[in-house]
Amino acid sequence: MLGRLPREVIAMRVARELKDGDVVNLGLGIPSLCSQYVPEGRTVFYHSESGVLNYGPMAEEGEEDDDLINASGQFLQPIAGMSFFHSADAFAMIRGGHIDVTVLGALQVSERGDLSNWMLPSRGIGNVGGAMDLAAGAKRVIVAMEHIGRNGDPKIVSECTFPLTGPRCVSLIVTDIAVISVEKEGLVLRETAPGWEPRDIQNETEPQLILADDIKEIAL
Amino acid sequence: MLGRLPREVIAMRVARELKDGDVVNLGLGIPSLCSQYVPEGRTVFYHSESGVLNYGPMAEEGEEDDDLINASGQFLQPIAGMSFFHSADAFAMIRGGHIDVTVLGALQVSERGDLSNWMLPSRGIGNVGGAMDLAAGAKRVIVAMEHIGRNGDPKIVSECTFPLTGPRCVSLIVTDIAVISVEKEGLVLRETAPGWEPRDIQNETEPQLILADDIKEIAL
Amino acid sequence: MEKLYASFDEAVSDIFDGAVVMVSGFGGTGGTAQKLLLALRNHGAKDLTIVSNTAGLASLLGFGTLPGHTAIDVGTLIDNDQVIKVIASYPVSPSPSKINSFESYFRKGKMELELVPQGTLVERIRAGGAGIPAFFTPTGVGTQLSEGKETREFDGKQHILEHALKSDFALVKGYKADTLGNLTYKGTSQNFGAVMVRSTGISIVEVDQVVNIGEIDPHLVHTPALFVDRIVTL
Amino acid sequence: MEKLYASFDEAVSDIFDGAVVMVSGFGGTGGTAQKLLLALRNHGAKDLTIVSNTAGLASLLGFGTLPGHTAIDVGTLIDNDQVIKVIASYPVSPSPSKINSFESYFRKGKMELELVPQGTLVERIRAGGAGIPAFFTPTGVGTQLSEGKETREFDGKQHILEHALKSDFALVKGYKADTLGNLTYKGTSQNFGAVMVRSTGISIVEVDQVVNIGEIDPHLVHTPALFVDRIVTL
Repeated sequence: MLGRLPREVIAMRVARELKDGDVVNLGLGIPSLCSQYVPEGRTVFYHSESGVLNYGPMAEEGEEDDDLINASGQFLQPIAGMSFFHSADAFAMIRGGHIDVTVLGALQVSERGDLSNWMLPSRGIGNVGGAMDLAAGAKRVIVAMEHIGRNGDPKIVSECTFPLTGPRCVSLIVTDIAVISVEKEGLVLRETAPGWEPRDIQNETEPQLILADDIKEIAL
Repeated sequence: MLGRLPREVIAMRVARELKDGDVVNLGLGIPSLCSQYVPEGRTVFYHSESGVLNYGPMAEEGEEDDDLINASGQFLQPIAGMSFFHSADAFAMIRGGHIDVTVLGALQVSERGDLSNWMLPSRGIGNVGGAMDLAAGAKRVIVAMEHIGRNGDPKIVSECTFPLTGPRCVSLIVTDIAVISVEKEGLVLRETAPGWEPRDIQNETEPQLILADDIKEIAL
Repeated sequence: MEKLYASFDEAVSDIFDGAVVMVSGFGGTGGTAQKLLLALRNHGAKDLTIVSNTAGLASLLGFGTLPGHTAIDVGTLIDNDQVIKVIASYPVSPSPSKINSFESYFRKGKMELELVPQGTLVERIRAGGAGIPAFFTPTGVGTQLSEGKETREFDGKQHILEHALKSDFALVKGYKADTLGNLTYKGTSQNFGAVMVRSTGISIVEVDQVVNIGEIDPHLVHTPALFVDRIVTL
Repeated sequence: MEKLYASFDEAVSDIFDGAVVMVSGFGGTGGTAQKLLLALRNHGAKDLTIVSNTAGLASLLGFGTLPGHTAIDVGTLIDNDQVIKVIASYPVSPSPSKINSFESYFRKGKMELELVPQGTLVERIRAGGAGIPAFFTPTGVGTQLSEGKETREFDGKQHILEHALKSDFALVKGYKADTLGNLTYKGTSQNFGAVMVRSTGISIVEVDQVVNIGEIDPHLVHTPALFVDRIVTL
């Protein structure tokens, strides 16, 4: 059986997409790991819906401050150059196009870049939080996720069957087996995990993938 | 010839309308004098569109600071308990109904409380500034002005002929000869300057005045 | 004119049955007016509509709560059967296996929910305080949260019309207030509170510290005094 | 990533003919980026559309200008024939007997004016930076400034639809900046600048002082660094 990349490696690959000076909002799960792997020499500013720009790493045990949290309720370390603001300003930044990149988890991504990540229909109720604002407002939406669900169902689908977070918003999908970009003509397979052939990836993907001319192995 | 009240006395009469704790925005001219005459024991907070709440009196000569001005470009003294904010917040306060009273000058006020105070049609161009926001947003609009224009024309008119600042916004008119409230049924003459009979005031007023049951002499 | 209240109980004593109450906080204990919420629970007003980012995460899951601490949040009022409707962006537990009181009530049909994207929620509150009755936003277009809403294209992109949100009361946690009502917040705890104080009939603010007039730098005031009606501290 | 520019001239050197340029300040010298305006005059870009509260009051009338000082403001660009349109709330001199350059040009038919109520002007700028393409406001209803605008009733009151305003550049005066771009303003000089930095392609900020990262209290930052593209100081 072919090996799948661990979550940390997915995060490392995503981190390569972040450019010097980018303002970045990281979602829960795999996306939250990206901050640890930003290539040296690049400074990235993290934004959180909780009302802070340019925060530090997670707080150490015993150093937690409940007035310094991220959008997941985790405690942050203060760093020099931070700023604080209220939620109307935090979301004006998002909706107004001031966030260069957001990295989000997903339940499903469609062929057109539609994103579903806020509600499992089986539960009948869900948390939308800031996901729809990020999907609609960030300049670039990158999805970081496992390629298939726990039940083996493809998460990259022709049409999202779960409630949408936003239509046509995703531009890049980084999974444990592939890097796929969303283009006008469809989904383009750009990179594969070591040992994986395009047809193996196609087998775990519902819509037809377009093969890039220069498919590479995922590099970090 | 009957005596007219000086500008200072008009301002004194208006100042009696200000209640303890009121947030007040004062326009140019006679309105700007009101702050000197607030009855003792009442604390009034002054708001200016320039981005300050609770400012002090005009700055003394030699003490001017161009980072501390009111909406007329006059220099203010700092006082304890001030706060500063940007213009979007300054006008959110006005439009959002957080200003209890605004006192404005007028070119014309109509029978229905329509206000014209921003443009002389003869000039063909004018400054609207914050006047329309104040007319639309303040909880109470008081007009302080001379009863008639320099050319002798009534300024309290059946229909404003000058461009409107806001329709049906004025609730009280204080002039150099009368205090008139704007009611559903029309303009009600409440107080007269010493020596002035209601008919004298009617002579200088275009629409028919309704006489209050208890017309008083203007008291300070 | 006196804004300083002697007790939390007194500060919430006129919150009436059926009131719309905004509750500050992102979801954790920071920025949440825990003592005011406790006072409102003791006061007992019923049939409340709560506007809040979450519907009880700290009290159940310890979201944003210091280790070893117990939290009072909107869940405390829901547990006490005081709430009939919640307007929120993050109403339920992220884990379907550990559900909060809100979700139990909701499943029993005993609770109404208006689910609103977080940025739309706070912008609607901001609009309520700024005299803007409605605005167009791109957030939520093409999703089930925009169903039935007016849609319009601007610059080639679809937007939906959203309406201002106001309330009768807001329970807000600040850090420092002067006796006039000028207010500062700490760290990420401005969040919803600094906006809610602007769009409510009566704002009630719980602070760590009340200081004399003049002790807060006028450049550092996050909430100018005119937005603050009542101040209470321990 | 480097935001600190060596000279005012360099900071404005890419402002192109026909650009829309927002200019901070209430009308006086406080909050007006006088050195950037001078640099833009020397740079000479033509056919500019200026968004500004006034169209030149300080340079003509000494509005908000310290006694004995001369002021550089939007009038400086108008005098130099660089401006074809002004979007403002207070474009002309309050005195018809002492008219400003803007009014002379306007009377000659050489200048376009979009007159906007001050609160609507700044809310349109705020909307431009907040991803809100349009909003309803009560300001201006029933006046000549609402002619031709869409009207709608909310809560029994008429409102008009107003649209977001953006620009290519904003010339803004701040007080202190750190090298990341975190910014503070002094006194009443936040006014339009603190909003314009949010709704422009490139924000160029003139400050009195540049300090090291960490020297500005994060609670005191009026403009978070992401809104600031270029910083320049003497």
